[in-house]
Amino acid sequence: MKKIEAVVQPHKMEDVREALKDIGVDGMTISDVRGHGRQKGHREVYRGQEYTVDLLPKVKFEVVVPDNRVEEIVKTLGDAARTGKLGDGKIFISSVEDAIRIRNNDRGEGAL
Amino acid sequence: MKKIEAVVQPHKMEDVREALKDIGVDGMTISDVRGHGRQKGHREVYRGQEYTVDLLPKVKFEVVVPDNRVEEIVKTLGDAARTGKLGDGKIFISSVEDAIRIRNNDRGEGAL
Amino acid sequence: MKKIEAVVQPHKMEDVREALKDIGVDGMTISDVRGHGRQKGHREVYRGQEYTVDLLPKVKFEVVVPDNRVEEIVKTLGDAARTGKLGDGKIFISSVEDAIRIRNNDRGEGAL
Amino acid sequence: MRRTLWLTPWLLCLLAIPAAAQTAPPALSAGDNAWMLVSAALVLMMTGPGLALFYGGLVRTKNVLGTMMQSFILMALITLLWAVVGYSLAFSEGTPVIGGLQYAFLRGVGLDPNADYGSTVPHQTYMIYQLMFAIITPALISGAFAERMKFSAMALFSVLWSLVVYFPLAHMIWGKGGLMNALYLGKRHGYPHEPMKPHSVVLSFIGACLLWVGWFGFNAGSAIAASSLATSAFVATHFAGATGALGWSLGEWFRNGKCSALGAISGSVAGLATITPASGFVKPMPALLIGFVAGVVCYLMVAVVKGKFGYDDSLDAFGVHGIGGTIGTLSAGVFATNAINNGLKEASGHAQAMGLVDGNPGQILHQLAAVVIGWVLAGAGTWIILKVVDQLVGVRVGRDEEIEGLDLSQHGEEGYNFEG
Amino acid sequence: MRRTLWLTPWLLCLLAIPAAAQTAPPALSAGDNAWMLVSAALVLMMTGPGLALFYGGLVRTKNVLGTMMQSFILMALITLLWAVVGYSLAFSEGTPVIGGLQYAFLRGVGLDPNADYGSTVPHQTYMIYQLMFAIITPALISGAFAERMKFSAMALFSVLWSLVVYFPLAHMIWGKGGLMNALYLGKRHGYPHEPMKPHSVVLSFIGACLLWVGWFGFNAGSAIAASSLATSAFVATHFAGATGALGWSLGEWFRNGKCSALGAISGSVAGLATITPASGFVKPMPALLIGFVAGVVCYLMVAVVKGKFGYDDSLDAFGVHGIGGTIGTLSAGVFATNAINNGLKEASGHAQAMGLVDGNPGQILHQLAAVVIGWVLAGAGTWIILKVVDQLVGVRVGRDEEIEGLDLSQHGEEGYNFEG
Amino acid sequence: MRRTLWLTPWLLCLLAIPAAAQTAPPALSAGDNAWMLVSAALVLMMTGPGLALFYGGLVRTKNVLGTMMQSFILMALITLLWAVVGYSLAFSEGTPVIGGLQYAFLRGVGLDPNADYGSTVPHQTYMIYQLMFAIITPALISGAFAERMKFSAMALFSVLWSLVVYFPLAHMIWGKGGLMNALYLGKRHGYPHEPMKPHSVVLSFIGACLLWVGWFGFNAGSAIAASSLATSAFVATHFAGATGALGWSLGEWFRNGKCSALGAISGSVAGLATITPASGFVKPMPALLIGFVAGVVCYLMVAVVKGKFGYDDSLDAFGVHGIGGTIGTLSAGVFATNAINNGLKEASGHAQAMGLVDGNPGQILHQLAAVVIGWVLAGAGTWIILKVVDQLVGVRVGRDEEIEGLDLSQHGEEGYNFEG
Ligand SMILES: Nc1ncnc2c1ncn2[C@@H]1O[C@H](COP(=O)(O)OP(=O)(O)O)[C@@H](O)[C@H]1O
Ligand SMILES: Nc1ncnc2c1ncn2[C@@H]1O[C@H](COP(=O)(O)OP(=O)(O)O)[C@@H](O)[C@H]1O
Ligand SMILES: Nc1ncnc2c1ncn2[C@@H]1O[C@H](COP(=O)(O)OP(=O)(O)O)[C@@H](O)[C@H]1O
Repeated sequence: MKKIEAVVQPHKMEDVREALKDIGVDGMTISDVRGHGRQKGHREVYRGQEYTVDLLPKVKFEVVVPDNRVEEIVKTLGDAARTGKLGDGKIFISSVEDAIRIRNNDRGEGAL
Repeated sequence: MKKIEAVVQPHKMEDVREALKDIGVDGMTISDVRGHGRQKGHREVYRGQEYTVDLLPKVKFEVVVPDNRVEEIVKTLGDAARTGKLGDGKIFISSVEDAIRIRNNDRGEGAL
Repeated sequence: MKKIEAVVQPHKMEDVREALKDIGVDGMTISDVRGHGRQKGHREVYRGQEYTVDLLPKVKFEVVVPDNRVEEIVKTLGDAARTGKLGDGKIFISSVEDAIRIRNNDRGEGAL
Repeated sequence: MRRTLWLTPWLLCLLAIPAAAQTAPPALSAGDNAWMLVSAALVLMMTGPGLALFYGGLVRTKNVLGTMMQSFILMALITLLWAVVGYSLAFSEGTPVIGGLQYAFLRGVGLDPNADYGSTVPHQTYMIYQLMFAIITPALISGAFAERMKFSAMALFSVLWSLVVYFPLAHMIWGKGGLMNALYLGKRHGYPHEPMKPHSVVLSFIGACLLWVGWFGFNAGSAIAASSLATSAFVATHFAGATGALGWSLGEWFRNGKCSALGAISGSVAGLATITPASGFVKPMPALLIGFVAGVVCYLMVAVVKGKFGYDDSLDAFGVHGIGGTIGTLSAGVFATNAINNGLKEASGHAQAMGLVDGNPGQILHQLAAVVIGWVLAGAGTWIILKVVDQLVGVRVGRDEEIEGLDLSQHGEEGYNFEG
Repeated sequence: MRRTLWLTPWLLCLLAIPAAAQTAPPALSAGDNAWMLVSAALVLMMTGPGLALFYGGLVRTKNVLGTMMQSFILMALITLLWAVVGYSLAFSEGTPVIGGLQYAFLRGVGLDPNADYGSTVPHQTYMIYQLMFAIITPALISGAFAERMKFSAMALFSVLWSLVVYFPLAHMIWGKGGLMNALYLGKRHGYPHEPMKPHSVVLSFIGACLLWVGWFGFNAGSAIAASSLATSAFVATHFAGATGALGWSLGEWFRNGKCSALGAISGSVAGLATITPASGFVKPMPALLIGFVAGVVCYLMVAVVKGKFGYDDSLDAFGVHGIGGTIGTLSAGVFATNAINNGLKEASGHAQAMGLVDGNPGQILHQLAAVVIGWVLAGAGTWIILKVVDQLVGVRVGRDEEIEGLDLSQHGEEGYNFEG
Repeated sequence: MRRTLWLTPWLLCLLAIPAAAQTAPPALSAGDNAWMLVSAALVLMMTGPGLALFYGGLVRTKNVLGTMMQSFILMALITLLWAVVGYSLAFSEGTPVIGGLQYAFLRGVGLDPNADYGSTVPHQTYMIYQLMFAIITPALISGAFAERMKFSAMALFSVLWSLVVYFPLAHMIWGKGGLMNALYLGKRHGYPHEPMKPHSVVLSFIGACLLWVGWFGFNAGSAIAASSLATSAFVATHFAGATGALGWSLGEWFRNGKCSALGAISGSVAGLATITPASGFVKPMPALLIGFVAGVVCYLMVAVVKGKFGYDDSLDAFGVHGIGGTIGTLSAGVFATNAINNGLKEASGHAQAMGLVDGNPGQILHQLAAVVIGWVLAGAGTWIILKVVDQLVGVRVGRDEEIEGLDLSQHGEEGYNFEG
């Protein structure tokens, strides 16, 4: 089992979800994060006090999938999230040892 | 060392925390996430515009624990979070290589 | 590739970011979490109803880095986040198998 | 029975007094009408956004709209009811128990002043001003069943309650339905085990401030003129709001070593609710005292007594409004003075002695009787109506709906979508 | 043409009537002036915070300040414009089409009452009260271009629109610019595909309540006196707001099985907007009816018709205010009665028959004509001005700026920084 | 010294003038009383929720309740103080420096009009109206010590400051305590290094709008009658608020290429604060000018000068209110005219020339003297009181408490619990 973590632009969230749904990936967990990288931040000014905001809002997808679907999902996810501009985000792949479905104690790939 | 990640129903958060406390698991990190899976979403209507909301609020627990406590904790956590209905959530187990307590630079299992 | 996850005090966030920037670590993802550990919580009272709040606000940094920079980064991060009091937080290190830059499909360490 | 007492609400309402003699022939005063229209607007503002925010901030995020909606729908429903029969039932000549249908559909409620209903303002001004009271009373009660009552049941309950309890008894029953509701509905799922912190004390704060401002219309408007009596009620209102906040805050200080924003605003609302039956009858210094006592006592009710008895008066509608109204009615018996309000005359033509301070200790008994009768009638009426509504539509949402929250389960929407 | 109709806005404005005879010599009435100052304050409160919150809550988080700012900047800009030429263009004697420059820089707009502009209040009271109307009208329209218009373009548009459309036509054109803007600007990026839920129905709720309260100043203030006519307009306003909420809620109930807080507040605003041209002319019961019809029809417009046609009237400025104003103008033709408003006299000295209920069916046609002319003028004027503004500064923000949100791209700030 | 100037606050207060002759015998006017009660309510609304929200939105999430509580507790504390001795010290006949104890516990402050305190409204109306001013003045100052002052110290400071500085000097000292507090307390932990963005410009926006609306009561109410002078002050107030917003926005536009919502609302508050000492004395066009200058100058103070000097006036109480009040007092010396306010008569019976525009250049010097004396007294008094309070309870919270936030450390509660 692998965990695919993808940090994407917030306005791409809808597209990514639909792309994943289209290839039958249904289980996922999403959170609101802020990211920093090559993408330039912006300036905010409050009563003359300037702030350079370089932590930009991003959405993080976490999808745990069987090993054999990783490449397909990474490709689909990347394609849906891509705009070609700085800040499109990253995908990280790591290993997961076990999964449990709380409802019925199913374990392993069957629990995904 | 293992990291136990559990996505549970928000209203079960209190129960899970107490169950973990009862078996002596004190260190944990919690975040608010939204999840998608088999559980059906709900419909919201704003001025006649319908939205099918299938990202539902969940709470994610992250607990890093020594290898030998994994099974006990997974069981306790699962039992506390279970309602038996779709959407109860998942537990994922993965490997952590090292842990550092920032305060005093302790490392390894002693840092948990 | 390793993922360094650090849970730190919110008011140390700025310091940590600058410390990381100073050693050239630019890519990172940050989220608002709540943590529980040895640090004592506080009491809140609403209309005579007492709540012991022991989930305290923390900030989580996630930084994926090449293997050879792990120790340096852990040290820098820890030093910047340290106040010496309970609740300073933890750093966890785990393994990441691959990274993809969504923008251009770069993979591996080059994608960080 | 004349139902047109121009007196400040609730006080002395059991005295069988003739309507205060208003000798000047009715003639519109622009100043009085201006004040009464403003007062009507202020009292509406108490319900929405005032009370809606005060209550809305106290509940959990998932119930914020459901809670505010309870106030808002009453602004609509009770208005319709009032136009059709409510005003007539409450204010037209009828039997001693309830008014007649003379004013049904507002027939005969015109634009000329009518000496029985404020001799210097259009009759309709009086009607619309009284409507705003009819709206806020059930809205206050709704605090007792927050976070767990069906929307349909709440609407039905409020309509029946207005028809059966409020319109006949009008001003005697402030906040007294609250306890019954809390008892009947039972505790919220998870109470008191799970944390149910107010999701936004900030919202409650805005609401409380607007309540305070609106309360000037409520009490000072009850003079139905921009008269010196209005000024007196205005001063008493403000003073009691202020010392109510201080009383509650001091209570917290003693018990917790800290005083909270939620405590201060709750105390001010307690002070305001408490002075209401007495304002327009008492001098400024007693108002300071009444407010302070209200703040301390309501704090103890909510922080100590409620915990002991363990009922779940979610937003303390009873602890703050019911108790406050009771304290106020009793203290009016002590402090009411004809130096402020000389509307009642003796046969000799002298202003009648009013409260204890005027040398009329018996008034305290009258007020006590008013309290008891008010409690009994309101309590019984409320309980019966709840039974009926429960049979008809069921009062309480299901367990899953309660966990999901009223906003989604009852209204299909959410209060906040920040991540949008 | 006299431009000083003291009539409630919009109604009958195409009738070539002489200014209502005001026989008493002008003399300041403290009561009337008090009421008019309060009304002016209430109407300002409608725009800010009322409308700003109502609209601000409906947009996504990233646009909340940009949306509220559209209302706020008009409070500033239109005020300046009004002082310099606006009041003069709208209210001084001029050609039949537009006023003159007699009152430019408010020369001659003094502190004495002027029979043409409220015979019992200072001329400046009249001027400042009318200004508050001039502010809220373009603010209402701004709902149609929320979430995608440049701030500079919006400011320029509003100035030109006020000069060319509002000041000359004054009260005929409520909400009618909305549709043009929505069509001209095109859809928001991602509409209707991406979810664009209101980021805070709570804010909208506060806004709607303050709109309701403020609307009393808007309609009842239009009597320019704390008279019985003011009371009548106050009652009609409140009644229509209430039944508007009920109408919309019933509509939702039938279609969705649930009624929502957003629906109830939208319905009340629809009811209030609709009664506006008719308040001060109709009795309470017709007001109940008009409000109800408004609630139902505006609901259908927004929930059914808009979806069918697919234009993106982001905040339903057109669906609620444009449609509401139209229904109201027509129903005034039906229900206006000289029992409420006898300002117009026949040669014989009798009060002139007004609407259908007075036996004057022709009035409906007049009102229809008013509606059509209003639509045509406002529509054409709006379209032309949009073209001009588009040439000068471009009306729409770039795609990236739209995605980033108006708050950051136009104003360099964010509405909320909770994590700070 | 007569302390009963009915003049608009602050202006001309150093002139040793006799109370304006009010020849008509005192008699209650319903219109005037209505207006004054409304004005009192509006001024209370300025403090809560107005100012509380304006300031509350500007601080970080963890301090929102602590900041709003500073305003709210003053609504309670100062009211008590006022009833006991405050009104007497400020307004009864005493020595030239301070009033006597004649009105302590409001003895003799009755319901009949008193020619010295508004000859057409109850004396208590005057008393309660002036109280609302006494509340908001220390509340404004609290902006300077936001996010780091102990709650107990803040309460004690405000009480002492009211007794020693405000009650004696009453209207001279608006906002002038701010700078001292900022200097005495020192910078917030982390300032200016860490980001301290306003946690909710949305809240501040609501607050600013309510301030604007409430300010009509503040300035136009100062006429103590619904007179044409009230209208004049109302117009000046609105105009200056509008151009203040424009001035600040233009400043931002030039320096940043963008204008912000926070800037626009700050500018309007600057304009309103600035016109305050001059409203009721100046014509509409000068009011436009004064507001504009205020917007530009306050913007430069806050955005440029503050940065240069590096003091931490957290919420710009000094930069906006102190500077604004100063500009306003001076411009009153230029633009005050007896065409607006002819309350002062020469021996000949002619209205006395007032500002420069009346041909009285000397008035500017008087106003300058007023400013200087006001600054010196307020500055010195504030500093001394801070020293005393610091000795008694310590003014500043500990470092850890500051990091944790005032809400938790001082009040044991949190502003928002969305995840509940
Ligand atoms: N090394 C990293 N570890 C964790 N998150 C990262 C890392 N690098 C980038 N990110 C995340 O990816 C987002 C996009 O990265 P950025 O460098 O701005 O654009 P791009 O990936 O197109 O070069 C960042 O905002 C951050 O959330
Ligand atoms: N493959 C997955 N990867 C990550 N998170 C998942 C995955 N599947 C489910 N989840 C999380 O678990 C939650 C519950 O899953 P769901 O399928 O609705 O219920 P159940 O686990 O009872 O079948 C989801 O809302 C989501 O947050
Ligand atoms: N075993 C754990 N797993 C996950 N997170 C942990 C664990 N232990 C501690 N944490 C996180 O680290 C934070 C600080 O831990 P705490 O025990 O309070 O202080 P310290 O690390 O200084 O002993 C906690 O609030 C929590 O967010």
